[in-house]
Amino acid sequence: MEKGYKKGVVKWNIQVASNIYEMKMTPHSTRPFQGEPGQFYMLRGWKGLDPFLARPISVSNIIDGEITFLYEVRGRGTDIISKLKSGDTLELMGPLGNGFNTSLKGNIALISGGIGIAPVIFLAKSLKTDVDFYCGFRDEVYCIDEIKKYSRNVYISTENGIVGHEGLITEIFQPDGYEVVYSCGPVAMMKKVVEICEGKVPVYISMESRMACGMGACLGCSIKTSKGIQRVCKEGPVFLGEEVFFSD
Amino acid sequence: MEKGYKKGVVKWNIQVASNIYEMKMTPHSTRPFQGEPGQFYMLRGWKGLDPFLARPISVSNIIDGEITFLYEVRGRGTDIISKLKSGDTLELMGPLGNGFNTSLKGNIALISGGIGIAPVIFLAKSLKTDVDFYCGFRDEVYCIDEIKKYSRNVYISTENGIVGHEGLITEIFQPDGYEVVYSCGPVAMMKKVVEICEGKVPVYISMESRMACGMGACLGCSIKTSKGIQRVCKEGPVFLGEEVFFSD
Amino acid sequence: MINTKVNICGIEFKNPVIAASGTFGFGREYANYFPLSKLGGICTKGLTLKKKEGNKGIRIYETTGGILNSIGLENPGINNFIKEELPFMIEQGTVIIANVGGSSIEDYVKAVDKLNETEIDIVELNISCPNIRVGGMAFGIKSKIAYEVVTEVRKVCKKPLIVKLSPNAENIVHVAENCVKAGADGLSLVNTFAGMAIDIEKRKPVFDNIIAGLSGPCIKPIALRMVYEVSKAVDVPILGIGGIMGYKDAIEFIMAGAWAVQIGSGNFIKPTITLDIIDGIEKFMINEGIKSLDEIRRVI
Amino acid sequence: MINTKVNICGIEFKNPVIAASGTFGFGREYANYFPLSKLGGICTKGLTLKKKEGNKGIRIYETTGGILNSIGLENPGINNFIKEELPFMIEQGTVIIANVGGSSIEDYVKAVDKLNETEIDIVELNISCPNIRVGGMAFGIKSKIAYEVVTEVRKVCKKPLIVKLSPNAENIVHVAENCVKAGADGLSLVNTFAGMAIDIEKRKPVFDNIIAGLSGPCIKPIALRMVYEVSKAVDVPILGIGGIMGYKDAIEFIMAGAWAVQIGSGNFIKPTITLDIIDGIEKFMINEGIKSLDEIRRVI
Ligand SMILES: Cc1cc2nc3c(=O)[nH]c(=O)nc-3n(C[C@H](O)[C@H](O)[C@H](O)COP(=O)(O)OP(=O)(O)OC[C@H]3O[C@@H](n4cnc5c(N)ncnc54)[C@H](O)[C@@H]3O)c2cc1C
Ligand SMILES: Cc1cc2nc3c(=O)[nH]c(=O)nc-3n(C[C@H](O)[C@H](O)[C@H](O)COP(=O)(O)OP(=O)(O)OC[C@H]3O[C@@H](n4cnc5c(N)ncnc54)[C@H](O)[C@@H]3O)c2cc1C
Ligand SMILES: Cc1cc2nc3c(=O)[nH]c(=O)nc-3n(C[C@H](O)[C@H](O)[C@H](O)COP(=O)(O)O)c2cc1C
Ligand SMILES: Cc1cc2nc3c(=O)[nH]c(=O)nc-3n(C[C@H](O)[C@H](O)[C@H](O)COP(=O)(O)O)c2cc1C
Ligand code: FES
Ligand code: FES
Repeated sequence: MEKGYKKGVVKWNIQVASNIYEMKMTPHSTRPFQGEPGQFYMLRGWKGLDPFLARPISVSNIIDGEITFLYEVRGRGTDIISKLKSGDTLELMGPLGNGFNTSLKGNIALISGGIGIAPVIFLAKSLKTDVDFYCGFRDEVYCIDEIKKYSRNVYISTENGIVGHEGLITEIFQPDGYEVVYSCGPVAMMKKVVEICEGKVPVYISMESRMACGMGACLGCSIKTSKGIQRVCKEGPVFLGEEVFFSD
Repeated sequence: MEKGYKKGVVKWNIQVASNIYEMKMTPHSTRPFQGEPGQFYMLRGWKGLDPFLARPISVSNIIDGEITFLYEVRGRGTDIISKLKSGDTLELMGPLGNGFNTSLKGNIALISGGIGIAPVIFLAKSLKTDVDFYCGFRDEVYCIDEIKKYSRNVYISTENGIVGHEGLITEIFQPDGYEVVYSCGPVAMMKKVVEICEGKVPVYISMESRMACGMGACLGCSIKTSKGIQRVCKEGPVFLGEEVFFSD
Repeated sequence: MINTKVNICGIEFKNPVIAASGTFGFGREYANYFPLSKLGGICTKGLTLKKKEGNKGIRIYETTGGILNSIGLENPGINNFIKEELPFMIEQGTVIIANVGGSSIEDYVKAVDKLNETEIDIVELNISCPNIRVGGMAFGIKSKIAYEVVTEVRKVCKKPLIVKLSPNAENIVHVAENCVKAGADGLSLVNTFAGMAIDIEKRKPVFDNIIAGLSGPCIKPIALRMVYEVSKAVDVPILGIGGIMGYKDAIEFIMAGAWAVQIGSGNFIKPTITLDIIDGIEKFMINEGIKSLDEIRRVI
Repeated sequence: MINTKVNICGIEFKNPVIAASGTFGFGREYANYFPLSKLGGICTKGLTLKKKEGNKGIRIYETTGGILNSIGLENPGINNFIKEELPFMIEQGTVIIANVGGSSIEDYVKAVDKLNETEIDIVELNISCPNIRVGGMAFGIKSKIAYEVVTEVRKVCKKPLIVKLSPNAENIVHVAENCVKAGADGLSLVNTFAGMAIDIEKRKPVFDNIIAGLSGPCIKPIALRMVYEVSKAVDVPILGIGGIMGYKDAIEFIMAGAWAVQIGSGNFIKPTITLDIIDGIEKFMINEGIKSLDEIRRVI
């Protein structure tokens, strides 16, 4: 099949928290899946044209050419994907976009909010240096064991206080001592992280935007930055935080 | 669930000839499936709205509340249905329409063409009298063993002559001696059957028409008959042959 | 307590969900699936002065997210409707809207006149069926012609008069304004879009009439935009129609300016879809603390 | 031997499948997926005289069988296009159609003038973008305004001039006739339909601009009808656009009167969809014994 447009076979697709699933896929052909932390695939987990568009989902792990997606069921598309069973096939295109720089050294802080954890786990695993993982959740935590494997320190917050700090993860994060900060999560959280780090540490954030093509052609995902209009799917999804103009 | 609108669970779905499948379904609830020969269900074998409309498929058997559909893959809808696996669920509505009268006695001829055999098998099984089964196929025969169980004589034709008479089934059918003739198949075939029987034996035929609602409300399936406009899904699909005005 | 009631042209609807004309027959078939009293109202199949057999050839053709239909107003005629169908409908305990079609002003006027003495609640004047043409031009395309029909019908019509607009209008806002000027008490929109399909093997249009009417969720974004535009321009109640498949769609139409909504093709996907929509609207109102739909109507 | 070639306004296309404006960028991204030389042609993203940042807020919203977009003509401007993008496009070996947008006649004229001395093959004048409005009214809605724009552009344009029509036109056939009268060498239709969506939780339109443009298979039956009607009325080549997702759709448009087709939203579903369509057209021609598309064009 042509470059970047592939079929995959579901190896397993399991629920890891109330609304969160992890799906592992084997390539349909002999070409292994590829991707760097922060890159994503466009997934179609259904036949026919309803839903119409593919859904962008980050690479959450790659081992031996097999890919893992960690995703939250938010609407129809992810709901359908969550019902795929072992052996089902799925169309997907990727890897797409520019991920996080994984070659940096020194102390690095990773900050995730909710399902924003998906690419950050892969990032933690890929970084060859000491990382502190700050992960915020609403009311249920997941993937903590996995995170611990790759992190020096793990800080957790939940909004209901069931695990770790009660409140937001940005309340317990201090930028001092870090070479760089990487973050993925709700825009409000990332905006806060950028504020906290301003003038102290560079922050790279992974932006979300509604996508049609996923590969830079439709300009549907464009956001405003200090470098001009940029495509989340092509120049991003990872941007230097201070360059992004947050809307609302 | 409300009357007539049900879920079913696929028990098995097997290929019986190159393009022909047989699917057996268990009701999702405790309410058994029902239906008479000639009645049909509207099937949705997919999530979402593409394809948009359900597909009408005849009841091909009912045993212990489980239903069997025998169907040919013609387009997208039947293709998707053919890929359903054991355990998958399906939405379906029925039984719909008026079937064949199964209480008649005496010698009865059944004439099917191609996949038109689906309701006729069930009819053969349900009739409590002697039936001769004339079944025409294009190039491959199926369900013959099943038919033989319920029929006194079985006459087969194939267009390529691979089994039985080489040519059309109407070429070897003679109306004399039958009380009534029941037929389902391509319109051209049924028209021919009606011609052959004219003035000799009453013929009942099962008509096809494109359907939207399947239950008499949209008037999408109407055909012209000597009794006026009739709905294939409601007054039909079984009509007295001489009353139908065949178009083209 | 939430209240889903809406009052349209003096008639009270227990909720804003109405079955659209031509997709619900006269209710009989659906009565097998649920008590029709649950509905806000029912629009009858389009009625003409004389009985009509409808169009020949294929009448239904599936498209992506919708259907093309070329029924051609098959119906028993006004007299038979009054005699055979109306008594059944009256028993159901829901608002009855008689949808009236025609191919001349005279026919419309005569048909509406016959309904005056019946127990129907509202007349919905269908000036927008793409499957019936008058000199190649439906009544709903040009503002001037729409104005004429509605003026004449208004003269005889003793019932509240809702005019059903065509999305094929040259300028639907102008048509709407003209209908109101001519005396319409309310507007419903949209009817089906003129569309077509070709059988490439036969090298012929699928429909004998060539053009057929497109409905279903495929048209929703356009229909919603039209309701929004019309609701900004006129002050009569609007019934929003076009591809409504769930309560979210219904709420969108209400926020765009509709008093109530009609469900058409959705009935074919699930016969009880209207109940799901009513239910969804109620839950949405509860969750959002909305006491009456007045609070969100035309909110944008 | 079958021949998929078509000659449009003196330009030869190796096959009738063209990538539609705004869905294919300048081809760069798709060049990673297949050799662009396989395409009949490429329409560039809509170009304006000056660079444009496009619209704020949500730009893409999924609907049943399609998408609403509110890109707002984000583009690098004609000069940057000529310098940065055109050289790449020329290397690809396919027909280049420069899609030109604008918000005043003057801008259109200046932009087209700049293209005269370049190697682009055809100008496609976009008078139909619902996301850019001039005094609330796009150029493609009224026949008279369309006539004026095309007349002025024609005066300066030395390239073959195709005018891209709006399905929101009051009367698309009249607009088409006026464009031809004003000097258009060809017509392409349709652009997107004005549609909208509402975020019911926020009680606000999804798009900052309120109205956005609907595309995708949902619009196909209407677009096909419009191509059919326009092709009956004018004698210039027509490029058919609207929801084409497979070769069957493409053949339908050709039978309805199109010389070639453009594929827009379909590219988002599968980046190589155009190749599948080219392939399907060839197979159809072989199976049906069609030697040239002339045999089936306008066959109905
Ligand atoms: C680069 C990128 C990477 C992502 N990685 C992940 C991941 O690893 N795990 C995960 O759970 N989610 C991820 N998301 C978010 C995910 O794409 C959306 O949750 C998903 O598209 C929702 O689809 P739906 O059909 O379930 O919801 P619906 O609301 O039904 O979707 C409707 C439409 O809106 C779009 N949409 C809805 N929410 C979003 C959103 N937040 N961002 C972008 N588009 C949206 C959908 O793609 C679709 O086109 C990522 C998004 C982007 C842009
Ligand atoms: C009362 C009745 C009983 C039927 N019983 C059987 C059966 O037991 N087994 C079987 O294999 N087939 C049966 N059919 C035919 C079956 O409904 C069609 O083959 C099927 O709808 C084709 O759908 P598709 O998506 O595969 O084809 P597509 O061509 O993709 O269908 C597109 C649309 O056309 C409609 N359509 C296409 N062909 C027909 C047709 N011949 N008749 C009616 N609508 C059609 C579809 O329902 C759909 O709306 C029956 C039809 C009717 C009306
Ligand atoms: C099969 C069918 C028949 C219809 N018949 C009529 C009719 O008789 N009179 C009328 O005003 N509208 C008729 N309509 C239009 C619908 O009432 C409705 O306006 C249109 O289908 C759009 O709504 P929807 O998208 O919910 O279907 C018909 C629609 C369909 C699908
Ligand atoms: C994201 C997007 C951007 C578009 N941008 C332009 C444009 O810049 N100029 C233009 O003439 N048409 C533009 N269009 C319209 C398409 O070229 C095409 O006319 C329309 O999408 C209908 O075709 P489709 O249904 O195949 O998508 C755009 C369409 C989309 C979806
Ligand atoms: S999604 Fe198309 S450019 Fe980013
Ligand atoms: S399919 Fe609707 S009336 Fe028969």
